[in-house]
Amino acid sequence: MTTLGCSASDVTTLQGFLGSTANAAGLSQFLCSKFDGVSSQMDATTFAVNNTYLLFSAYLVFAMQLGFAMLCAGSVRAKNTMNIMLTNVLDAACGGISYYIFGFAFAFGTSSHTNGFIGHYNWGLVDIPNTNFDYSFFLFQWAFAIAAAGITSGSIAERTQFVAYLIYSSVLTGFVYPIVSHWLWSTDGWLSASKSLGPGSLLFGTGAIDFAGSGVVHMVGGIAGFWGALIEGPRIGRFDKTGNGMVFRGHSATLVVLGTFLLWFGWYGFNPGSFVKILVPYAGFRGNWTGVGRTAVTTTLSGCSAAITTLFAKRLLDNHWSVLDVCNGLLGGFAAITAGCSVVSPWASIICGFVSAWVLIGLNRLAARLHYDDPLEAAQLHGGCGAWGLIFVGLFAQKNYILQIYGGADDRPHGLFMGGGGKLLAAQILEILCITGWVTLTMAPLFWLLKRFHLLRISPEDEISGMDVTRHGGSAYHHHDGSDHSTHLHSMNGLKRPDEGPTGNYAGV
Amino acid sequence: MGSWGCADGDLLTIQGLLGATAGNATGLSEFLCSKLDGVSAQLLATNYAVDNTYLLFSAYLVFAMQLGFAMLCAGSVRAKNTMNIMLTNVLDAACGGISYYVFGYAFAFGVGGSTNGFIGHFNWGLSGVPNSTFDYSFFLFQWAFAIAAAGITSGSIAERTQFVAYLVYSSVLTGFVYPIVSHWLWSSDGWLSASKSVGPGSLLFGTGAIDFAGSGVVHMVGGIAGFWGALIEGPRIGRFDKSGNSMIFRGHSATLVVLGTFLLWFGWYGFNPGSFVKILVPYAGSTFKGAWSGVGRTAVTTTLAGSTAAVTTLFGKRLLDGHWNVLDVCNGLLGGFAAITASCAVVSPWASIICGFGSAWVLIGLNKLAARLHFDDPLEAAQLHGGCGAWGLLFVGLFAEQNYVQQIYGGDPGRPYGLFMGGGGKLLAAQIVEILAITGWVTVTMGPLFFALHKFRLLRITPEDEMAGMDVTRHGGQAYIHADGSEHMMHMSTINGDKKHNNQTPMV
Amino acid sequence: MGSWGCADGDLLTIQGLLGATAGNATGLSEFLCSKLDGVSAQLLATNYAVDNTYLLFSAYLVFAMQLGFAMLCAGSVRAKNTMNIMLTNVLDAACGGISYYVFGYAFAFGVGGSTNGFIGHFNWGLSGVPNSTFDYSFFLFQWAFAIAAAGITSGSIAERTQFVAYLVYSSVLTGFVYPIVSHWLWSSDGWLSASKSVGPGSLLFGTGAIDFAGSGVVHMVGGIAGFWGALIEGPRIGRFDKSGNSMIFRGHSATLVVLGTFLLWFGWYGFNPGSFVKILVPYAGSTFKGAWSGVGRTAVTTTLAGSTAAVTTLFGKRLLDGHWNVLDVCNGLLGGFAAITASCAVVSPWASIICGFGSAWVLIGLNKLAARLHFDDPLEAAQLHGGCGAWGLLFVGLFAEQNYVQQIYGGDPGRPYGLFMGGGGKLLAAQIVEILAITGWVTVTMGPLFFALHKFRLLRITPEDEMAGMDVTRHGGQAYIHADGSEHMMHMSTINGDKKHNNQTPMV
Repeated sequence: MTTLGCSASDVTTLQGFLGSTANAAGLSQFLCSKFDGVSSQMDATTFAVNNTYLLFSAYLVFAMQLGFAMLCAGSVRAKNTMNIMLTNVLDAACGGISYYIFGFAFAFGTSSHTNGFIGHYNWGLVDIPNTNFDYSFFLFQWAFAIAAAGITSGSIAERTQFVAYLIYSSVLTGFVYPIVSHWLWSTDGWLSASKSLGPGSLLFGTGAIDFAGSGVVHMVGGIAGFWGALIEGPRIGRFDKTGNGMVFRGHSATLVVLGTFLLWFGWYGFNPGSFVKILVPYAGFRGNWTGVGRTAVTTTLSGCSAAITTLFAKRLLDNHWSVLDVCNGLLGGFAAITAGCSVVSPWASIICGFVSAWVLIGLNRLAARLHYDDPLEAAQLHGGCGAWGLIFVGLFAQKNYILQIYGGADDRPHGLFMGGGGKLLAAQILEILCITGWVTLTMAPLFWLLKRFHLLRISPEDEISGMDVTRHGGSAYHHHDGSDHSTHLHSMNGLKRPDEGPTGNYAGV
Repeated sequence: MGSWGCADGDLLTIQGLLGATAGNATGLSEFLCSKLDGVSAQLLATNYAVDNTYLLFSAYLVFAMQLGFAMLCAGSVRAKNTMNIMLTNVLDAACGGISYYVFGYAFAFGVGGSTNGFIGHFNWGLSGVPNSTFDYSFFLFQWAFAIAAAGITSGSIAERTQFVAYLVYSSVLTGFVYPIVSHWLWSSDGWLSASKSVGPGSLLFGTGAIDFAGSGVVHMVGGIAGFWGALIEGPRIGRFDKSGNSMIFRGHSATLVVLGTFLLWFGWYGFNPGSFVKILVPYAGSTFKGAWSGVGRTAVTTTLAGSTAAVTTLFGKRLLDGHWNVLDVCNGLLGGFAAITASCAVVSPWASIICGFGSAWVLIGLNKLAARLHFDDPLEAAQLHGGCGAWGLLFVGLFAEQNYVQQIYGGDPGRPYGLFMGGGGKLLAAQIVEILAITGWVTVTMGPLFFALHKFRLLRITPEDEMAGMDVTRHGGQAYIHADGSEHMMHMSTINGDKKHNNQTPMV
Repeated sequence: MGSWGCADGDLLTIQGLLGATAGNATGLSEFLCSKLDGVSAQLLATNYAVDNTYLLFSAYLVFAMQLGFAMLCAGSVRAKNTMNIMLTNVLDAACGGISYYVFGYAFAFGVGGSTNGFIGHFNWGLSGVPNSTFDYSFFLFQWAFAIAAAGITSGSIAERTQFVAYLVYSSVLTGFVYPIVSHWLWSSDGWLSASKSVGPGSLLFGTGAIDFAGSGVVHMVGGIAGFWGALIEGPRIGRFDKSGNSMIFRGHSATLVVLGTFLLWFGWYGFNPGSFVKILVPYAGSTFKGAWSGVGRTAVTTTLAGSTAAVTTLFGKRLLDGHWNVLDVCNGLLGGFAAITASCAVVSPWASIICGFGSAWVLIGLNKLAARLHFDDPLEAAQLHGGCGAWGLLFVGLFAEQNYVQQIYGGDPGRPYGLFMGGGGKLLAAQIVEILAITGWVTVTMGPLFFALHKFRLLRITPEDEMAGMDVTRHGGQAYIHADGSEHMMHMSTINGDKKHNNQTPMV
C-alpha cells in the first residue's frame, strides 16, 4: 500500500526545511495531518475498490456453478437429471463448509513458517481478515474450488452411486484441489511464479505460470474425472458388442446452450478476476485495469476462435452444423486460455483457441476408439485443453506482461516463441506432470477402493430405469399430470401416498 | 463523509503558522489550500463513485432474484399453470417499478422536515432525489427489494388464484404494506430502527431491532401475506383426499427449480452484502478493515448458512423419506438464506453454520405441520420465508457479535448484542417485538384484504379452470408446444397454427 | 482527467512564495510537490481503476444479453428449429468476437491522425490500444453491443433461413454495417455525433443526434436488417393460409421466453447505464452529483420505461384479445427498453413513463400492420427493435432535459434540447436525420445482400427442410429427447443410441 502521508521522520524533515519560520513545528504538524488524512482515505479507497472488484468477480465465478448445473442437466438423459443437478448443488454447498473449515487453510494458510507443499494456518478463517487476505479472497477461492468438483461430476455422470459422489467430492474439494492450488498460487508454493521467499527460489528461475487455473482447476477436475470414468467403465449400451459407439444424446440442447453461456459469463470473473486487485498502477495510464481488460479480451477471443474452428471442423467431419459441439469447443477454448489469459497478447489467444479445438476433437476421437465414455467430455475438455493451455503459456507468454504481473528481474524467462528461452516451458511441463501425478495418486486409488467395496457404480437395473426414479424421488419433468382426462379428483397428478396414512411423515413436497 | 481539504479557518491558521517571515504567507496558504481542496473534492467524488458502483451492481444482482423467483415458481407448479405464474412474476417487477416510484419509496424512505416513525411522506415520485443522502441507486436497490416481497406471496397462492386478485393484493403489498415495514426498520427515523438518528436513547430498548437485509422486512412480510392468502383460499383441488391423505403435487420441471435456486443464490450476493449500501467506509482502529471486510464477511456468512441448511436438509430428508431429493435441498438452501438475511452482517461465520442448521429443521418441521393441518402452499413460501425468516430474527438476538454491531450501527459501546455472546436479552426482546409487529401488521392488512376478495368471489378460480389449468383458460394457451403437427400433416394450411375462427378477434 | 500534483511551474511558485526566509525553500518546495505528486498519481490510478471496474462489469452484463437473446429466440421458435437458432446466437458472439477484434472496432472507433466522419480506419486488431483514451474494457463493451445487433436480426429470419446465409449476413452486419453506424453517432469525429471533438459549430444543426445507448445504432440497425431479410424471404410455410388468414405459430416454450426476457432486462442495466463509460466524473456545481447520479438515473428511467410498456401491453392486449398473455407482456417490456435506450440518460424519470407507454402502442400497432401486410417475423424483431427504436429516437427530440444534455455532452449553454422542454426543434430534426440515415444505410447495404442471397438460392431452406425442421436436417438432431427408449426395451444395445452405420465416420 502506498504511503501518501507523512512518515515518522517527515515531520522533522519538514521542520528543518522551514527553519526559523514563525511556527515551524505547528506548520509541519498541520501539513502532515492533512497528508495523513488524505493518505488514509486513499488506502480506504484502494481497499474498497479492490474488494468491490474481487467480490463481484467471485459472484460471477459462482454463477459458473449454475452454468455447470444446466450444462450437465442438458447433457444427460432426462432420467438422470435430478441426480446430476443434486451433485451440482452439493458441490457448492458441501464445498462451502469444507473449504471454510480446512480447504482454505490447506491452500492459502500462510504464517510464520512456510511449506511449499501444503498450507496449515487460518483454519476456519481465523485471523482473517488480515493485511493480505480479506473475506472476499476466501469467497473467490471457494468459488474456484467448487468448479473443480463440478468438472468431475460430468465425467462420471449417469452411472455413479450418490454415496460415491459424496466421498470423492469431499476429498477432491477439501484436500486434492487445495494442495494443488497451494503449489501454484500460494506465496510459498513450490511451483509458484510469484514466490515471496526471495529471488532464486523460483523453480527454474521462473516458476510455472497458471494464472487462473488451466492446471489447478481444469486439469485437476478433468484427470479426476478421467480416472473415475475409466474405473467405472462406459454406460450400458454406449458401445455395442461389436464395439461401435452409440450416440447417447443429452435430453435438452437448450439447457446445454444456457449452461454454456452462463459459463462464458462467469468466466469473466474467473480469468480477469484472478488479478485479485485492480487498483495497481504500472505507468502512465496503464495499470492492473489494463491487464484485467486484456485478460477479458484474450479469454473472449480464445473461446470464439475455438468455437468457430469446431463449427467448420465438425461440419467437414460429420457434415452438420452442431450447436452442442460448438458449445463444447467454446468451453475447451476457455479452459485452454485460462492459464495464459493475462500473459499473452490478444492475437496469440486466437492461436490458443484454434489449437484447443483440435485437441478436443482429437481426444474425443481417441476416447471413442478406446471405448472410454465420458458423458460431458469433461476429461478430454478440461484435462486435455487444460494441458494444452499450460504448454501454450510456455510458448507465447510475453515478457512485459509477466513482469507487470509477477515482477522479477528483467531477464526472467518467458515464452519460447517470444524469445524467452525454454525454462518457462520446462516449468509448465513439470506442472502438467505433477498435477497428473498427484491427482492420479490420490483419486485413482480412491475410485478403485470405492469400486472394490461396490460403492461406485449403480446396479444395471438402476441405470436402465434412471437414477431419478430409483434414488431421487421421481423424474424431473411432469408434462402431463393426469388432470387432462381425469374423472376422479383424487387421482390427479398426486401419487397417493402408500399406506402410512394421514399420520405419515409426508412433508408436502 | 470526510473532508481532506482546508476547512473554514485553515487558511488563517496556515498564515498564522507561517507568520511574517515567509515571503508571501497569504499566497502560500492559498496555494496549499487550493491543492488540498482539489484533492479533497476528487476523494469525495471517488467515494461517491465507488459506493454507487457497488450499490448499483448489487441492485442488479437483487433484480436477478426476480428471474430466479420466476424460474423457481414456474418449475414448482404444474405445466398447465406455468404461463400464469410467470406473468405474475414479470408484473411484480413491472407494476412494482411504477408504484414504488410514484409512492412506495416515499412511504418507505421519504424523510424531510418532520419525522414520523410509522410512515414516510416525502420524496413522492423521487422529487428531491438525488440529495446528499440518497441517490438514484438507492431507489433502484430498494425497488429490487420491494418486488421480492410480492414474489414470495405469489408462490403461496399459486395455481388457484384469479389474476385480478393477484393484481389487487400485489399492488397493496408492494405499494403500501411492505414500504411501511421497511420504514420501521430501515429508515433513519423508523420506530424499530437500530440506527435511528433522532437522538440517543430513542432506540427501542436502547438497541432497536436488527434486521440487516430483511429476514423480517422482506421474507416474513411476503411469507405471512402468503400464509393468509393460501389459508383463505384453501388447498388446491385434489391436494388432500377425502380421508385427509396428502397427495404429492409435483412441479413440472426440476431443472427450472434448480435454475431458479441458483439464480436466487447468485442474487442473494446483492441482497445481503449489498445492504451495506456503502463499501468505502474505513473502520476506526484498523488500517485494513472497513465496510469492505463487512461486505465480504456477509457474503461468507450467507454462503455458509445456505450451504449448511442444504446439507442438513439432504441428510434430514434422506433419513425421513429415504431418498436424496434435489428439490428439498433447494428449498432447504433457500430457507438458510432467508434465515441468515437478518443477521448476515453481525454474526461470525461459525455462527452462520448454526443458523443454517436450525433453519433446515424449522422448514422441515413447519412442512410437516402444514401437511398435518392441510395447509397447501405450492412453493412452501409461507413456511420457508415466514418460518425461517422468524427464526433468523431470533438468531440475531442470540448470536450478534458486539464489535460487528458497533461497526455497522454505531452507538455507545454498551449497546446490547446477542444473548449467547453476553450482550443481554434486550436485543432479543427487540427482535421478538419485530416478529410480533410484522406478523400483526401484515395480518391486519392482508388478512382482511384476502378475505374481502374471497367474499366478493374475486380470489379463487372456478374448479373447471383449476382442472384445465389457467394457461389455457386465461392466458392464451399452454406454455409448451413440443409437437406442432407438422410431422404427419398432409395439408400445409394446418401446420401448427390454430386456424383463426371468424368470431375471434384478429390475431396480431 | 485532472491533476492534483504540482504542475510544471508550481515548484518555482512555491519557492517564490516562501521567499528567502524559510530555512530551505527549495527543499520544502520539493517535499510538498513530491507529496502532492504522489497523491495525484494515486488519485489518477484510482480513477482508472474505478472507471474500468464499472465498465468491465457493465460489459459482462451486456454480454449476458446474448444469453437472453438465445433463450428468447429458442423459446419463440418451434421445437424443431431450436438447435438452429441457438447456434446462430452462439455464433453471433463467437464470430463477432473475431471480426470485431480484427476490423470491426477499427471501423467504429479507430481514431488517429486524420479524422473521417463516415468510417474509422485506425487501431486494426487493437494495435495502439490501450491508449490514454481507450482501454481494453472499452473494446469489450463495444463488442458486446455489436453482437447484440446481429442477434436481433436472427430473430426476424428465424425458422426458414439457410445456415450459410446466416453466416454471410451476420459477418457483414457485425463487421461492417453496424460499426459504421456506431462511428457516425458515438465516435468523437462521427458526422452525427453529439459530442464531436473537432471543434465548436461542427455538430449537425449545432446539436448532433443524441442516441445515448443505441435505440438507433443497435436496435434500428438490427431491426431494419431483419425487416429486409424477413420481407425478401417471405413468411414461413403455413403462416398465412390461402384466403389470407393469419395462423398462430406459437413458440415451443414460454418459460424460455420469460427466462430470456428477464436476462435481457438484467443485461440492459449494463447496456444503458454502462454507456456512460466512466462513472467517476463529478459534475460542476454540486458536491454530491456526478456521473454516478446520471448512471443511477439511467437505470431508473430504463426500469420505468420497460415497466410502463409491460403494464400498458398487459391491459392493451387484454382489451384487444381478451386474455392476459405473458408473451405479449414480455415483448412489450422489451419494446419499452428498446425505446428508452436512446434517451435513457437525458430524460427525467417521469418522462420515461411516457416513453414506455408510447412504445407499447407502437409495437401493438406495428404488429397489427404486419399481420395485415402478411409480413412474418417470428420474434417481432423488426417491429420491436426497428419501430420502438425509431420512436425512442423521436422521443429524445421531444423530452430531452437541458441540464442532463449539458452534463453528458457538454457544449455551450444554448445548445438545443427537447422540443416539449422548450429546447426548440433542432434536436428533433437531428433525430429525424438519424432515423432516415440509419434506415437508408441499412437498406442500401443489407437489402441488396439479402436479395443477392435470395437470387443465388442461398437464403431460404427447402420446403421439405422447413416442414421437417432444420434441427433434424441440418443440425444433427432434435433439441429435446425426453424418452430414450430404455423404458420398454428388451435389448441393451438399442438403448437410446442410434446404432452407428458402419460406413459412417466414427462417432466422437
